[in-house]
Amino acid sequence: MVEALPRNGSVDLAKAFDKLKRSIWVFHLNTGSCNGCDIEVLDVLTPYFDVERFGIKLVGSPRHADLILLTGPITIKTLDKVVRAIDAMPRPRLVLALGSCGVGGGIWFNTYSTLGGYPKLQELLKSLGVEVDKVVYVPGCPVRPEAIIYGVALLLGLAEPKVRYERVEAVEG
Amino acid sequence: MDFITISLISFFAVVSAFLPPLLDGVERKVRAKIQSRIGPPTVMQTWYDLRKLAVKELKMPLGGELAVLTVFLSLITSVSSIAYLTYVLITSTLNPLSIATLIVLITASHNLTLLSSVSTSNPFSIVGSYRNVTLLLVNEFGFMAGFIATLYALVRLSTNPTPLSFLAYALGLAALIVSTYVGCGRLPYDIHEAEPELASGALIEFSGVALGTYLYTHLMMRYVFSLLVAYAISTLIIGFTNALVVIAVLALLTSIIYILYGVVAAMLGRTRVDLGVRTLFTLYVSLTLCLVVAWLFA
Amino acid sequence: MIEIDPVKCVGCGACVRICPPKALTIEVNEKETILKYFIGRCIFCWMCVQTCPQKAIKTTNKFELSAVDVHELQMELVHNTVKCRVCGKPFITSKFVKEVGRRLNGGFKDDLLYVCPTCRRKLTAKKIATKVTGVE
Amino acid sequence: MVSDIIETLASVARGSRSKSILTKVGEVCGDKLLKVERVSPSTIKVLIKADCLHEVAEVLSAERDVYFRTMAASDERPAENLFKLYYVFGIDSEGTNIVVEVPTDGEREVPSISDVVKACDWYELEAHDLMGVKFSGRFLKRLVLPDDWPEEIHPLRKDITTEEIKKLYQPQVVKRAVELGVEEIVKIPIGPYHPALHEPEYFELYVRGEKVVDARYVGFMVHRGIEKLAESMKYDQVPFLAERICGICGFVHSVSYTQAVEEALNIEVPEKTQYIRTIILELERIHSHLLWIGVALHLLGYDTGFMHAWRIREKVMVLSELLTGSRKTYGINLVGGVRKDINKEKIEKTKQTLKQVLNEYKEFVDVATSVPQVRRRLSGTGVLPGGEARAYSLVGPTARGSGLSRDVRKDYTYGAYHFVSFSIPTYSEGDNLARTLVRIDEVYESINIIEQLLDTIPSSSEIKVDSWEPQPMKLGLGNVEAPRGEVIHVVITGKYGPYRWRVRAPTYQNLQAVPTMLRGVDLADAPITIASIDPCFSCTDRAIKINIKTGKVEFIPLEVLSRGGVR
Repeated sequence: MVEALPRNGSVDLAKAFDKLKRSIWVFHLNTGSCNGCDIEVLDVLTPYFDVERFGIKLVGSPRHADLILLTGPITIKTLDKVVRAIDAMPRPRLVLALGSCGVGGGIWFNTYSTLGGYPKLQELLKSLGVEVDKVVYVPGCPVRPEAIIYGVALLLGLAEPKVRYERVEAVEG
Repeated sequence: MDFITISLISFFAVVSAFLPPLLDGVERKVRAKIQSRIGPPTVMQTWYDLRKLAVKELKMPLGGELAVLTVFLSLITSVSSIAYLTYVLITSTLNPLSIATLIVLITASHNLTLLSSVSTSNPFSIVGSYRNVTLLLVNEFGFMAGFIATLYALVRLSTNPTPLSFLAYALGLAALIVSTYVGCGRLPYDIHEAEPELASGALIEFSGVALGTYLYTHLMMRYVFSLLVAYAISTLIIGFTNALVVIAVLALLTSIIYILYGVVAAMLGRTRVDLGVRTLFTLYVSLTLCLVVAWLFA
Repeated sequence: MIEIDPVKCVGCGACVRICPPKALTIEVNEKETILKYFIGRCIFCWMCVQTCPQKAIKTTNKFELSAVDVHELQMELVHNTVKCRVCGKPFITSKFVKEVGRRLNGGFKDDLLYVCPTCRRKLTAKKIATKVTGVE
Repeated sequence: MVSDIIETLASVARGSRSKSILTKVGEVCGDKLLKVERVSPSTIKVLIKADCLHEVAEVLSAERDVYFRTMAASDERPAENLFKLYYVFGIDSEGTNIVVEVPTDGEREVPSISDVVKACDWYELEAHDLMGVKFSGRFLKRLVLPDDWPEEIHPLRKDITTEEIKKLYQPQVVKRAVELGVEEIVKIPIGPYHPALHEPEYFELYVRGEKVVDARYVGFMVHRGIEKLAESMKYDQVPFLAERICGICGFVHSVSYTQAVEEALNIEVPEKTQYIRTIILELERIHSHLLWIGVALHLLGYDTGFMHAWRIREKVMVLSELLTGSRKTYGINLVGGVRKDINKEKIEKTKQTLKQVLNEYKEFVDVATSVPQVRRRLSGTGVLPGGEARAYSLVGPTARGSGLSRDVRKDYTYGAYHFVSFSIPTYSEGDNLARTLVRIDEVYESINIIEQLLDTIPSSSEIKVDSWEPQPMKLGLGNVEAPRGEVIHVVITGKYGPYRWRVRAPTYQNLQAVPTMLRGVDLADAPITIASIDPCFSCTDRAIKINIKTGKVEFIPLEVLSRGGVR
């Protein structure tokens, strides 16, 4: 089991989160996805969508990152590294669970070698003492570039969520 | 030293502190244009990045306390090299001693950042720094040769302008431009930090304030190098005149050179450490040989 | 995402059976039958739209589906459950029974319509046996 | 009688090549050859006893035009109380598949053929891992499953369900980073470590200074258990699963699957369907190659090229959306047909866009290939000689960069490829540049193919067969030339869905040759060398993938090297 690394100093999370709104560095963490979401993530960085417009930048190390773009259903072989990558991030740490796989395990939510989506990972992280400050789930298979950008906006509190839990009674005809 | 000099130096030092991130922002905008993108929202983007890093958590890398310390040391030397350079320019006290001090300050800040990454435990860091050391060994040679030759030729030009001393100046300037370009850590010579497969190489383990400081120092260093080139060029054009004019021209020219370097970098790919060293070595040796020949005949 | 029309849907479960990632599930309990749609697992293949015999499922072009809580991505459509008249087990929705009745145009009598498949088989077997042997 | 057998063999043969090869097989097997049968026009199934498998492999691998294509292990205990291994060899010059069927009871060892057929190495390890088949004469180790997986669980066996596996095995998180001592770190320049690429892949490079001494793929991180999952799915659900094997070349897998089922069940597909499938396949190739070129340039540090490649690619993505309704994982393919028609208006639009793409692409490629660093770092690095490429039965641009003119589109033609004329770019240098140029040229060919198809597409609106009857236990093969090389699916049909479905992605074959390419390469060129096969790890692992840019690195002691843990 992972023991959390010693933490140095304390951070004013609210202040840091406020500063994040103008500059957000993302680390792309593939946990066993089919590559569909991953290439859409790259797509978001390239000329057509160009998220540098919003101050978003892709970085190569979780130590530099503010936000993890998590794709894939988290397979058991990657689990170890995923936990370590998230643990290596400085706080405030944010996670964007992308695609059906990241949100709910996708088409493989119930196979023998996947964990089945970020919610299950979060439980595990909690038990290991690794805290994640904010999570946003972005469904899609693969997730559309527009949806990723919207997800980031939602994460930073710049947009309002448009879907809500609904429970509808069937109308007898 | 009178009051005006002191205030001029401090004014220029403050400008120099704010200018590099701003120039980086402009460079990012320009690069985005070349890549048919829009780029960051404003030229202030790099400032926002640094401000954010300042308030983020600092995760100490394994055995990395020394690394963090050296990053801060490197910032101090970098700032003092700018201040000292300004002092030298304004007071026109360019002599062998001041040149030596300048070179020591600049290379020190350069090498301290390297030391910082060697002292972490991450192999990516170590490989990144190892590469940079290899590159630096060659480049420092070119830098010193170019810097000294240019300054010497400038002095000669101001007293006794001959075509040959002008040639010497041109050769020295060429070496200076190439070596400062490499020293800036720009493509294709940014192999210590940006090999994508090495996950940002030298700075992989830094986070929060340490990363911010490292990046800031890096930008400062780019600025210092551009400043040197700007100085070498502007002195030829305007000579040693009024300090205020010198500073205004310098700031402008430095910015132009900074951006120009950025534009060149956007058009190139990354070299490999053996290829890069070989190219630079050949270039410097031939430039130095030409210089020696030029001097002999002058 | 898809939208399920609460008027047209009868809760037959055809969409649940075809859905490749099992984003549509059906839960039958004593009182109600709940058709659940989890956007977080949907792969937007529209097989359900194509399969639905009632044409109750519509496609939409909404893509801004992000949510802070996974729970927000769940949609539920609640139907009434009908219990088997013989064994008392809950088996299908009341709307489905009505729809079957409508489609069969009275071909089935109510006593068979409200009976679960297992009991129906038993009933039919019994009837045949009664007919053949003449013994109750 | 041996002569009778040879006569039967000759009678099922398709042409002179298969006739002579089958005769040789008959001669070495003698009466160990149990049955020969032609299961489809292009596939011949040979049932032999395990004892003579090695001899058969020797005979087949000695033939110049015979390549090892795939091997599927199937648990047929419910029906026959046997495991069966299907080795698929392809005669490229004739387009005939020879399926060597080997029954085994699961207890007795099957002779390993990886000494004569190098490419078979992983297949045997995988069959051992997932199916519990034992092989004699080789070192068996875990390949696909995690190291702490219980010995006795073989997930693909029919007698164990996913739920049972989940009960027996729960993943554990082990933190190795903390165990790192400072001592080991000193060893780094000679010790091993991992580079990290943008795609999640996991290689261990053993370097001395800046030179790579050896490499090992510690993969199958993306093992998602697809094949097990498919066994619980219906025929029409599997294409969607197949598409999600890989997000880049997903349509390739769904077409391959449907073709395999169609071959097994003898379903005649309308001509227009073939056209539509082929158009989408080629479109996918364009987007995939542009993507690859972009990423390769990015790895070479030429980010401007990366951006421009993706800018052009975006047009292709919009085109995909126009034709299929999705940017990726199109979801339009089903057994027996497709779900979306292409009308006049779309044809016009597509032609226009392709013209734009072609112009922009030409301009871009000219600039990108003239950047000095790109040329210098590509040429002469990651060399793979043609002989090695043949030994590993490499596929796709990787093989074509080493001078092997292999292309499933021509060799085992399918879809609408026989209606169009196109050429196969081949380079013989075998270095990274050759593989890059193959891909660059292929984009032109693909645009050409699509234009030809759009000109001749039938106007009928029949795009799907109305109904078809599944029959259990029929064998079918489906192959498609993916952007990365040939994809081959083996399907054994079941009642409602596939009984056994074996996916073989091109990277599975190509990856085995990467350590050869990497040896002697500079560390800085390792990523581009790995990328030069256009690896698709999610295809290969058919279950998972990871990005190891965790900032932490695991060290494998050098002893592992000597223990044969490294290939």
